Amino acid sequence: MIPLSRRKNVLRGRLAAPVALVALTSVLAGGVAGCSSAAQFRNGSIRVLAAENQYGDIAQQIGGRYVSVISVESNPNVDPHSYELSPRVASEADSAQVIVQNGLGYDGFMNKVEAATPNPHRNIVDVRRLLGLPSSTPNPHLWYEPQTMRRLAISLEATFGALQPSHRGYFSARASAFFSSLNLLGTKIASFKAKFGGQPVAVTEPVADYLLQDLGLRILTPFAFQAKVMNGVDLSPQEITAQNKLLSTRQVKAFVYNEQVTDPVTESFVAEAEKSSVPVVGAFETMPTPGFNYQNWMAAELNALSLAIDSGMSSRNLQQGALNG
Amino acid sequence: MFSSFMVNAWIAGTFVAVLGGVVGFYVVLGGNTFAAHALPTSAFAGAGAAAIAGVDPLVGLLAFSLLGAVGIASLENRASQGVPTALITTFILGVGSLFLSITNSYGEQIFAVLFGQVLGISRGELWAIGGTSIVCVGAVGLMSRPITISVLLPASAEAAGLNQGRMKLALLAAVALATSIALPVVGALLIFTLLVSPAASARYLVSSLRGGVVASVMIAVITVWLSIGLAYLTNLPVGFFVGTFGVLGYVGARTLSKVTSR
Amino acid sequence: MANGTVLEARDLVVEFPGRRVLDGVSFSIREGELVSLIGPNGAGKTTIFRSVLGLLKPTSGLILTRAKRQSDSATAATTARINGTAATATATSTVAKRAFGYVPQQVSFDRELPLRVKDVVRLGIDGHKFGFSRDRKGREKRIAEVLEETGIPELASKRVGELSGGQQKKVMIAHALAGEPEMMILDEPLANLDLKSQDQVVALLERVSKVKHVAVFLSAHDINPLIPVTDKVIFVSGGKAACGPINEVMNSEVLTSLYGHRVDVFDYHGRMVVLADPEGGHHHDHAEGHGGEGRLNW
Amino acid sequence: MINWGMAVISLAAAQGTGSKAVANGASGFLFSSPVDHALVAGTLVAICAGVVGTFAVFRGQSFATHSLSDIGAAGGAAALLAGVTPLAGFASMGTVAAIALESAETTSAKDRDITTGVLLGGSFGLSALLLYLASNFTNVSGATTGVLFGSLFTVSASTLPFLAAISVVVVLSVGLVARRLTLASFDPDLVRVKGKSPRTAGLIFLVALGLAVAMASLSLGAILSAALMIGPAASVLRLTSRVGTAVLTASLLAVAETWLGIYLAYESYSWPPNHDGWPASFLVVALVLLVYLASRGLERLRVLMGGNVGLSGGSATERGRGATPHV
Repeated sequence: MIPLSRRKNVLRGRLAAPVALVALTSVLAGGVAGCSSAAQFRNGSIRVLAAENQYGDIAQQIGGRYVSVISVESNPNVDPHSYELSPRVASEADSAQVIVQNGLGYDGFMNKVEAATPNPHRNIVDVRRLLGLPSSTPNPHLWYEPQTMRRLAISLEATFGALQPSHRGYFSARASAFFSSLNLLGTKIASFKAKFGGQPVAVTEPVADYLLQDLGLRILTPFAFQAKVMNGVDLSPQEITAQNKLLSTRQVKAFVYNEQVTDPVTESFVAEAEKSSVPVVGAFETMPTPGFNYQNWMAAELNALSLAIDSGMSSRNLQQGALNG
Repeated sequence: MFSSFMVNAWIAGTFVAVLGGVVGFYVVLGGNTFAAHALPTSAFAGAGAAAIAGVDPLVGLLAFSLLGAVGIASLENRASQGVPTALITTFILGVGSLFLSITNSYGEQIFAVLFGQVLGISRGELWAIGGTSIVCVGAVGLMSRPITISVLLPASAEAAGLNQGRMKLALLAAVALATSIALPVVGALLIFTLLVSPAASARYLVSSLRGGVVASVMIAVITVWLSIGLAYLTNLPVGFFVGTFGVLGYVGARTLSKVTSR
Repeated sequence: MANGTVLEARDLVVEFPGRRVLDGVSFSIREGELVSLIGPNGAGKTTIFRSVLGLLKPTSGLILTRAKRQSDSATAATTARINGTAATATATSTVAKRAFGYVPQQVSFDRELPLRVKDVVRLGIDGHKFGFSRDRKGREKRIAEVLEETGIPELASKRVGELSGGQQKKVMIAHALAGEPEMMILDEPLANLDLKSQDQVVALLERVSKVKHVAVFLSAHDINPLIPVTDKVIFVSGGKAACGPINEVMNSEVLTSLYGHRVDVFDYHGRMVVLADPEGGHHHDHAEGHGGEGRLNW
Repeated sequence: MINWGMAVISLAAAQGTGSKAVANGASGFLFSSPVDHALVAGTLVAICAGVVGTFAVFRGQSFATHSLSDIGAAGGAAALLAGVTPLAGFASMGTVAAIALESAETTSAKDRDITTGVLLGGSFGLSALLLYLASNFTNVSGATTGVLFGSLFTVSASTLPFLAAISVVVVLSVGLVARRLTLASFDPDLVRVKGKSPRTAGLIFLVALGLAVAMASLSLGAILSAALMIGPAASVLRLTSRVGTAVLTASLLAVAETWLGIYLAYESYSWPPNHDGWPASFLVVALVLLVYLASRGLERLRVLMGGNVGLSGGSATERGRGATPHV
């Protein structure tokens, strides 16, 4: 079977090869049980399974010490033909009290696992449903919209509170802390918008589109182009020429690409941008670990964007930084 | 190891193993391995078409894999050596890319329904996979003698009044039906491997037709049981074990037959 | 159709676009007869077999079998013209075909096929039938019988892919015989066999025709191994055929008229040698060009 | 980079119908750098495909050709994990598969397809394991290893010399074993009689095939690769049985199909429903299939017109050996 996938070949030069090899060797040596990064749920706490780690992060921020959060490490972007859930994820789904998933087919495997482990008492938070978006929403990267996380936090606060009423106060305090840091992010977004609103950018995929729109940036790459790259189907030469022209004639102030997916298509545009000295900004599809939480991940993307637009600097990797400032 | 999702996996795995063992035996007997690989691939275009037409993906799946079966059965002959199969497969994939580029929406959403997880099987899907297995195994059983004579002695079959093209189509339609219903439940990897490897190994171990079917089913069932068990113990993908046992079993059976025939 | 006739072909014409392969071929075969269909490559032997088996619709003419009278594509007019009284065209082709046991020319079994000799014979009994088999006992008995008749009972449980060419040919004869046909049709049964296997197969076919009274209709390009057992020869060339006992057909006059140019037949120590005039005269209208060869290859 | 588009001026001119859209398209077509690169890369791959494909089809290895790109994907996954270039993974996995296939001593084309299928199943399993490891122990998000479609127009100029080098290696190594391969396709014993091993030739060929498939899959996408390897060669072999002629015409046909596909992909920008271009993969693959069907029709026509191909056209007289070419 030819792998069917919206993702294409990846050349990951920046991948830490030794780590991977060590992991492979230890698995083959039989040290399998200790290898998975998936932990067991802690006793007595609310068991939360998140399909993506950025959602797991929010659950952790709200639930604090009374929740035990596991994020499915296996990510939905790998070749769906070969991608298989590990038995552990299935059993975690079985025992989870709360499941957070994006929806929109982005993590369709979660629906299967949930159907296989029926549990009427389990709370499933489907972010797409939570936001009341239609199932035909073309851009699935809902978490790049900070308001999404606010809605999720509110929902989780209620869910957790219902599960452990005695800790309601704790959850609402943590939620308030989260909201205030989210507000800080909101302020940063507002000031960015005031300063750079209307500036043109080019992208490859709609990964960070929701954020870019919040920032008031004008995305000059047509959505049809982005959808084709996202789905891994052929771009037409005219589309490529138009995109290259955006870069070579420096019509855009920054070029944003999916940092975690580097295929020949993406690479060719990155090369074009670098050749034309258009600053390049890497947007991460899922939350980079370790060291980031959702807010400072978004803040770091924001910093990278303002560095690009303000001083023409590229940031292919995100700099860790505090949200304040 | 026997929580609800595991029980479902055991049961569904057993169904698929029996299905793969029986249907696969005739696939291998006729050397239709390539078609068994090609037909599930048609699902790609099927899902895209279903999304555009706004119908149930299963309809698109069935329609396109049956279309593939018709194309392969009518174009493939002894002299053509898999060429039509290869070209039809790539063409259907190409059609899928056309559909995908027309929809302009998130592709994964369209295809998420296609990719099964043996560890993610619900009670309802269990009925579907069980029903399909019984229907397919029954149909192939009813056709087993004509299929056998058609693939092994085409000239005699023709002289006995069997239409070669129709027999081939019947077998491929069974494969198409089996794969398009099992694909979204257990995944392409499991289906394809179980269609080919156990039957391929069984040929070396058993010398009679009926024995071949039985051996093929037994090997498939043992492979699946071992794989699910080991996957649970090691937390590695089930498909890895199924694929590995497929190759190991085949190499083992070949070696054994070579050693004993000396 | 006379009593005891198993197959009769009348004025068979087969045209492929642009050429006429059979141009009015008539012959008949009686029960228990061993009939050899002889002719150079491309003369139309396979076309005759395919017409008889119902795999090919003759352009005109009539094929009558005893089991059922089977009309070809013949319109009522053709039928009337040939037959005087109309031959009823009610036969379903399946019924007619079941009257024959067919042994194709080339059957190759892969070594690793899980297929025993028994299985091949069983497929000859009911291999074309859908559904699950009943009367398993009767079938197993029949298999044993047929293997005994064909003289290969010891091969019953052997993998057919591991047998020699001669043995495989016998297995295929057993396969064809298992369906209790009125007539066996064998396409080049002696091709690619060594002399010893040829003798064995010829002896087996003689037993089939004389002991079992099953008509045997076989093709060959060399008459010699078949001379002692052949009751009747049908010689085809250039779309025409001559039918009769060997000495009536295989002589210089008949062959010369068939080929449309001079052909000599010699008896050389009991073997027949057929020589065509190397200068070749003119080709027959529909000959495939084989007529012009210096020495016919049989 | 010279403008390769100029080389196909005549092609485009021949296509010119005078309509405004086409005229605009044609001038842009010739001076569009994605098109230039696609033409060069497509031509290189097509030439390789013609050469390799002729022998692959001739030897009845369509399934192996098709499978090598999937088997190679497992190598791509390994490369991902090891942090090396995917081509290395693709090519080495392809070589391993080639050795395994050739050493399997298969008895018939059918048996070879079955062995290929078993290997393919095994490589899917391996992919599953490697991707599981990759996604559990690395921070790679969008990590897939197979290229299905979509890179024809984004081939970068820097990879072109690389593609050219691989093409030369592939064509030369096939040329080296061509005669022995041809002989072995008719009857392996003919080669053995000469004191040579038909296996060595087969192995060198399969490795070349693996390399060609890896190169084509990574540069043009897996479906274009499979279609170009098999389609043009099969079309040509329907009409000629001379190896030299077949190799040459198959290459030319593959090049022509690629060029026309690229041209249509360019033109399709003005086509409904979206007016943003039809996928080039679809267009080329559709052309390949059409030409193949046409060649079958042509062959049948030749039989009907009284050519000397088979007397009855029936299966009973059809060739027994799989690997012999069509007449």
